Amino acid sequence: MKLGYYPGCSLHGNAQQYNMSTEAVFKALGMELAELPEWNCCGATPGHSTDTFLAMALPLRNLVIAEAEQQKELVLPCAACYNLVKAADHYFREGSEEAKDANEELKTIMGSSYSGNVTVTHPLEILTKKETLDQVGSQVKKPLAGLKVVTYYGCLLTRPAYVSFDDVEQPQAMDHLLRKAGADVRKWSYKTDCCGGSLTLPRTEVVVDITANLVNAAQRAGADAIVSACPLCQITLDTRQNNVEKKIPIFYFTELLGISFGNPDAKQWLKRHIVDPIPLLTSLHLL
Amino acid sequence: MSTVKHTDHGTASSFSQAIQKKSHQNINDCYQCMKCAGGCPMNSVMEHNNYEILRFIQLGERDKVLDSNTPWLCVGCKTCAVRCPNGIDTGKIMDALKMESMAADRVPEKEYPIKLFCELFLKSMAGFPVIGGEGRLYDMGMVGLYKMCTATFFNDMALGMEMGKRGMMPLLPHNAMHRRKGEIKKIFQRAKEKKA
Amino acid sequence: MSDMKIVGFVCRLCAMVTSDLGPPADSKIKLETVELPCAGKVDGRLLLEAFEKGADAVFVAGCPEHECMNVKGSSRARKRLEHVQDILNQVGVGGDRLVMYNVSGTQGPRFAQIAKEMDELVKKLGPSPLKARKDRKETSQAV
Amino acid sequence: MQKDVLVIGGGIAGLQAALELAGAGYPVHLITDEPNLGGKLTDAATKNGQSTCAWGEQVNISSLFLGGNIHASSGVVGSFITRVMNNPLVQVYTGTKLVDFKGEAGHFQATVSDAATGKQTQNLAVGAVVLASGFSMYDVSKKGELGYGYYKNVMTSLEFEHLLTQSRYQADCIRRPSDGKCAERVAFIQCVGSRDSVSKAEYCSAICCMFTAKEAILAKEYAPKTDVTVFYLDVRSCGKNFDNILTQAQNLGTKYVRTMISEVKEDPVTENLAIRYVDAGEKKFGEYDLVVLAAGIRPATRLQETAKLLQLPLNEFGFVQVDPLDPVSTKRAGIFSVGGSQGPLDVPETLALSSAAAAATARTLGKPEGRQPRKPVPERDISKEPLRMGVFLCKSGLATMGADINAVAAAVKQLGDVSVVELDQAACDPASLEKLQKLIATQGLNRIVVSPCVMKNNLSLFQDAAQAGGLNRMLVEMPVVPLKAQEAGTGTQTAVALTKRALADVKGYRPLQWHAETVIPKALIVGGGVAGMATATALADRGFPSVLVEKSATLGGYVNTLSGSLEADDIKQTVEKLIAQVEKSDKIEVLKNAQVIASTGRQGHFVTTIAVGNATRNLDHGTTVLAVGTNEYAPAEFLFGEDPRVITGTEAQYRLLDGRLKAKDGETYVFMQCVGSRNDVHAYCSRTCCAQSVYSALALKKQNPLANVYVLSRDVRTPGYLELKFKEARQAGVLFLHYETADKPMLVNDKGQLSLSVVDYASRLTMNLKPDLMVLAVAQTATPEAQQIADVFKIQINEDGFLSETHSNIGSIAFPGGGIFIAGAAHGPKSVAECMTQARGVAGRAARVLAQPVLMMGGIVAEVDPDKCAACLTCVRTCPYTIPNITREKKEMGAAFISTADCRGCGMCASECPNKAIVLHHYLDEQVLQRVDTVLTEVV
Repeated sequence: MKLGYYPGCSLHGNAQQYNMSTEAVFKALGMELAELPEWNCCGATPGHSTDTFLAMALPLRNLVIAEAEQQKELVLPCAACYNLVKAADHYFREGSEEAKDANEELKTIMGSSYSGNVTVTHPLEILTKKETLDQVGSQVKKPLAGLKVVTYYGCLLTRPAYVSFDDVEQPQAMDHLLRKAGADVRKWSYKTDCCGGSLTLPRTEVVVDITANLVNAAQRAGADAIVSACPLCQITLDTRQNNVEKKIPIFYFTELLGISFGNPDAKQWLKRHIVDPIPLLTSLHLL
Repeated sequence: MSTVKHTDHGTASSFSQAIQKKSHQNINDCYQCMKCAGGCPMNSVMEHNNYEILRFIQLGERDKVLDSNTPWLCVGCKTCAVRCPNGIDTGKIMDALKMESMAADRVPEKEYPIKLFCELFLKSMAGFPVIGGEGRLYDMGMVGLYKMCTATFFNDMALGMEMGKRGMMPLLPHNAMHRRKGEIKKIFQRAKEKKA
Repeated sequence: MSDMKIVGFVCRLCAMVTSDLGPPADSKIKLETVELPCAGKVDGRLLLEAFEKGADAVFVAGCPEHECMNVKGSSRARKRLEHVQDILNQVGVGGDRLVMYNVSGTQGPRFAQIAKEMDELVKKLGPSPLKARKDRKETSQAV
Repeated sequence: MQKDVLVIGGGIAGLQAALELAGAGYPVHLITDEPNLGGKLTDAATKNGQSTCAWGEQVNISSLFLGGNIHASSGVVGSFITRVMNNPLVQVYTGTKLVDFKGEAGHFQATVSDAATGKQTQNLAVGAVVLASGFSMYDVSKKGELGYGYYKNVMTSLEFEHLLTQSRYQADCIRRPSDGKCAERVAFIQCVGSRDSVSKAEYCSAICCMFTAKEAILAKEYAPKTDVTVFYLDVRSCGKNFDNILTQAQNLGTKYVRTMISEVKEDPVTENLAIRYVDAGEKKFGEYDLVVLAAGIRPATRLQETAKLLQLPLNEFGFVQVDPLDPVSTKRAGIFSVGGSQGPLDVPETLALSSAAAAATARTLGKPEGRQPRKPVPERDISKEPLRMGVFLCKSGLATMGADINAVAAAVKQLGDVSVVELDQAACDPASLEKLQKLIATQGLNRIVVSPCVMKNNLSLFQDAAQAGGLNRMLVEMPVVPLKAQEAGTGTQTAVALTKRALADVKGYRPLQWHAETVIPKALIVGGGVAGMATATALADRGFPSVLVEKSATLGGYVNTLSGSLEADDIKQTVEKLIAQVEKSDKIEVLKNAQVIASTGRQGHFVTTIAVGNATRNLDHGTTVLAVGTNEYAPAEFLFGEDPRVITGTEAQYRLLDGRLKAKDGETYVFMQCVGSRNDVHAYCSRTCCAQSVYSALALKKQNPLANVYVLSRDVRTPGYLELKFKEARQAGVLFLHYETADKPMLVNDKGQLSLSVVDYASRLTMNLKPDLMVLAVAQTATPEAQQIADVFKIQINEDGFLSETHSNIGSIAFPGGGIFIAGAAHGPKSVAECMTQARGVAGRAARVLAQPVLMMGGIVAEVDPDKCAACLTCVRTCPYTIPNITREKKEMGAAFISTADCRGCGMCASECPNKAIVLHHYLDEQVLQRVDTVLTEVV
């Protein structure tokens, strides 16, 4: 099964481990990810908060390319890219004037426009489909026994309602996957809280406070690590644990899945963490 | 206890109509239930609660809205949008207010770095003169420019080194555009023209 | 405290309805009620004979005076009660062992408060002097 | 024309409709898809635990929905169920649903089947249908952020009610579900799934504010350590006495915080719940042991299916579409909707609708075939018989007390003078009552004790059964299961003691006589306003004549001043149509400029003196309906009367209608709410002024968007579907500013310019308004004549001056007397639509009295012993109903005489009579003293 793949800038920058582990997991499950040629950055928060035309045109351009390349399904691991591209698709289907206007502009610039036959989806949505979930179960060679984690979805994966493939306020997709992989997923109330990512440079102290709240809450829930599905959240939590009681590693769910599949080059992924996850994993004999 | 005047009558030219049209939100639906402020992650650092900004817009208090740092501290997490009993997406309203204050060149002084971050992010994504990188965010370039403009070289210095060491900060931008070279530049060009 | 006896004459319209939510959570409080068609039916004989029969405290629960279903039932009862209280003071039993309450049909938990108040009253006042005299009489007869 | 009626739904609405229809002689088929009757009022939680009495114990648990009637008890509600089960005309089908429906009014064919399997179908030929499907609760787990279903200590109000009642007996405090610890900090979150466009429920569910206030009071009562916080936006306690309950909750320490809650977070270690909120602009944080979500209401789960079968259109929220001015009839003739099937309704309105539906059905089906009256069984004279007592033990009642059934039966058998002891699973179901009847005849029993029973009101059931067995109905006693906690093991001993007490009391009972008294099939209606006219026309439709007494020269009353209402814009035509109907009808005699001076007599035959002009006239009639309506409060505050720019709400409406009030550009119009209401003079809410202000403000803004329109209020009270109009007004640009009573705005006239500064509660912004027109939403106050009317008809007015109905609108306790009904705003401030609904309901109940050929009067009444009577007139002065008079028949020197037909049985004369010449049957001194004896000796 071939899927269109839109990694996004982070997965080529500070979240290369998310890129590598996602490709590894999908390959292990017999799904090939064909990268969208010449995709462009979705603009993220700066885009949508300062220019309505860019907020629509930048994500829409990727859909135009995907359609030109006949990629029926486009997988976007980064929650921010997924949110904006899915929103562009949603507004196109709703026929909003911004979408129509951007589509025409792109027709002149790119030679073709978007006509809505691409399904925008996220790895979590694909991996928690009934049959794929069972396949994940069969792939697990080394269950993550003893690894106590909490799942942190962040705010862009399930909000607003039209982008969400899961319960908007209490999503369960990552929990199912990680339980399938044998991890002990703890209960906590911060699944969809916002990490304040886009203010990490201009207002660092705010982000440090939020990170401290989240990390302390994770430990109070009995977790040794937080699992994320968004590179913005991961990098923020990983780099801003300045005043937390005890620093804990911030994984991508695909890394943990890869480890439970017994993937040999897990170490490559784990190298790219500020809070080093390797001691925790070795103490649980998972590496 | 700041005193406010009600000058806005929701006419086509009024400030409240402009914001409502730009953000596609019916601000009048709001019955000031304060739920959005209760759930907002940035509430503690905002000068005004977000529902107060909505009340200012209803009243037409344009200056109070543009002088407040609340729109700039909104990170667009849509907690308010999902839980508002009247279905108002306050995030979209705050975006519209950011654009309004940039257009009127009235960005509050102490929130200038946030505006700058947005501009540099988009500029770096449009590509750099010599080293290119059109269409993709070039972290090193963007952070470097941001540090230069805000003269904040020293904080996060250690963090920057650490990320470099771990291969999380590619040195050169990724030149991905071949057949579709120049499209992004055209898009940004159109954006500038539309703004004018 | 178990042998303390409290008897309440309760008007069927307002007070009896609330007695359903009446008994307090504390099950040790013993409270007996006798239903009357209206608080206005209570009279000197019933109240005095209740004490003679061994009640340590008696209360009458009728409708609030401005909401009485029989217009002046509660006010008549209160007048008679004050008269009987004077008699009880004169004979040394103590008028404060006789209490009048007004309970509207819409105040559920009020009846439970009445039970608590009466229980505290009985604890404060101790057994009724009549009972002590009757016991002495019985012991003197038995001897 | 088929005379049977199909009632769909076994909740309080369906039960009330069934009882009223059966009472009027129409056979009823009542179907419910639940295993039990009682609907929301029985506690679903223990339904499957069938050990205890089928509807006894549970019913008192969830009297949740009787929010406003805080006292509502199991007896009152349970008796609805037992009276329906034992009514010969009502056929009950539990666990049954409608599967097919054809025909039209008068000739419907309904097919019903087992609810679960869809098999065992039955065809019912019915003439009319009353849809009482009730409502369901919003699934609060859909609001994941509040944590229901994820955090153990977050529960719905219904679940909290069950917890309240369990913790009432077993524990000293409210035990929370997660770890059984005492829940000392409880938070209520209002409007969960109400006033919320996201969950497709923009209406206000209307009942949540009340059951939260009630639960806060009961929580404080059962566990004084509990401290309760309620997070709300607008408290809508606008029914009669509802505001008193709100103040009672606040006086007990319940903190009301005006803000809506965004999320609840759980501390995984302590399982406490943390809430971050903004209170008037300030950021606050609270930790709680327990969070209760006030879930809104949704249509009943099966309503969609049933409505499709009945081809009834539903409104956008899935409730039955009805016209607010005639909310009982649906779009199809012969099919009526009551209660929760049509939207958010509190219990008082539900019951009014049920009576109105019964009346409307009667109008559609015409005269019933007339029930075959039970053939009166000749009464056995027991005066010379030896004492033969029968005890009928009820297993369900004993099980509720935790008593050992066989031990109790054995102990009772040993009691000396008991000749028959029977044991039934439920003493009050038809089979056991049949057996009791037979045993009275075969065993020659002359005293009956049924023990123990959970339902106080079931006594009349056993009295009827005794009467059908030929025994005088007064020779029956039924001890009630005490609601106190039973220490373990004392159940058996208490049950035996209770039975012994009953046996001791029943020995002293004596047979009493009833005799038939004529009924004058005519009604007197006092007050020619909307309510009076609606009652008159409804009675005329049922064929009963009425005399309408109106003190002024015109009909229409207070509503004449209104030009429109939020519920329906064509108020003017409705009133004119009603006046035309009344004037044209030959069955309604209208007396204008007339006043009621005096009234005596009893239900079935009153004699009232009416002054018309200077002539007076005595009218004989069977029932009285008081519809004296209400007056507008004449304000003294806010410069009213001193400045022409300050007018009342009705005046504004008038000027809007006739065009004098035109919204001009830039002009400022300020509506000031709660003028004269909710203050220390009138502690109640006048219920209609918010709707009136929203109506006028919306009209002004629609006329001219450039006008500034403000509504200043403490709470915007637009319950139910009125909330949609409130939203429409906001969308039109009307600004609603909430102020706190502490900083109440003051109107000042500085140099000709009216000015008013108000602090908007949420944003703490101060606004200095310069009103060009100030509209005061003035209170509805009781008419000054209310006291005079109350004295004439010997009923009471409450401290607000409104007529007091029997202790609550469930009013199931019928005592001699009655026959006097209150309709419309005389009972309390009401909107036009509510007045008309209540009027039609009251007409239905009045018609039931007038439809009786005779009324059995007597029984518990006073009687004078002429020999002892010294004709000192004490009883004449004491009797509130002036019934005793001095006659010479029995004693030439003259003696008091009390007509057994008129006496109300209160016994005041008997207690006041200096020579004890008057006795009140069943409450003779020795009988009462016997009861005092037994309660003092038998220790329970």
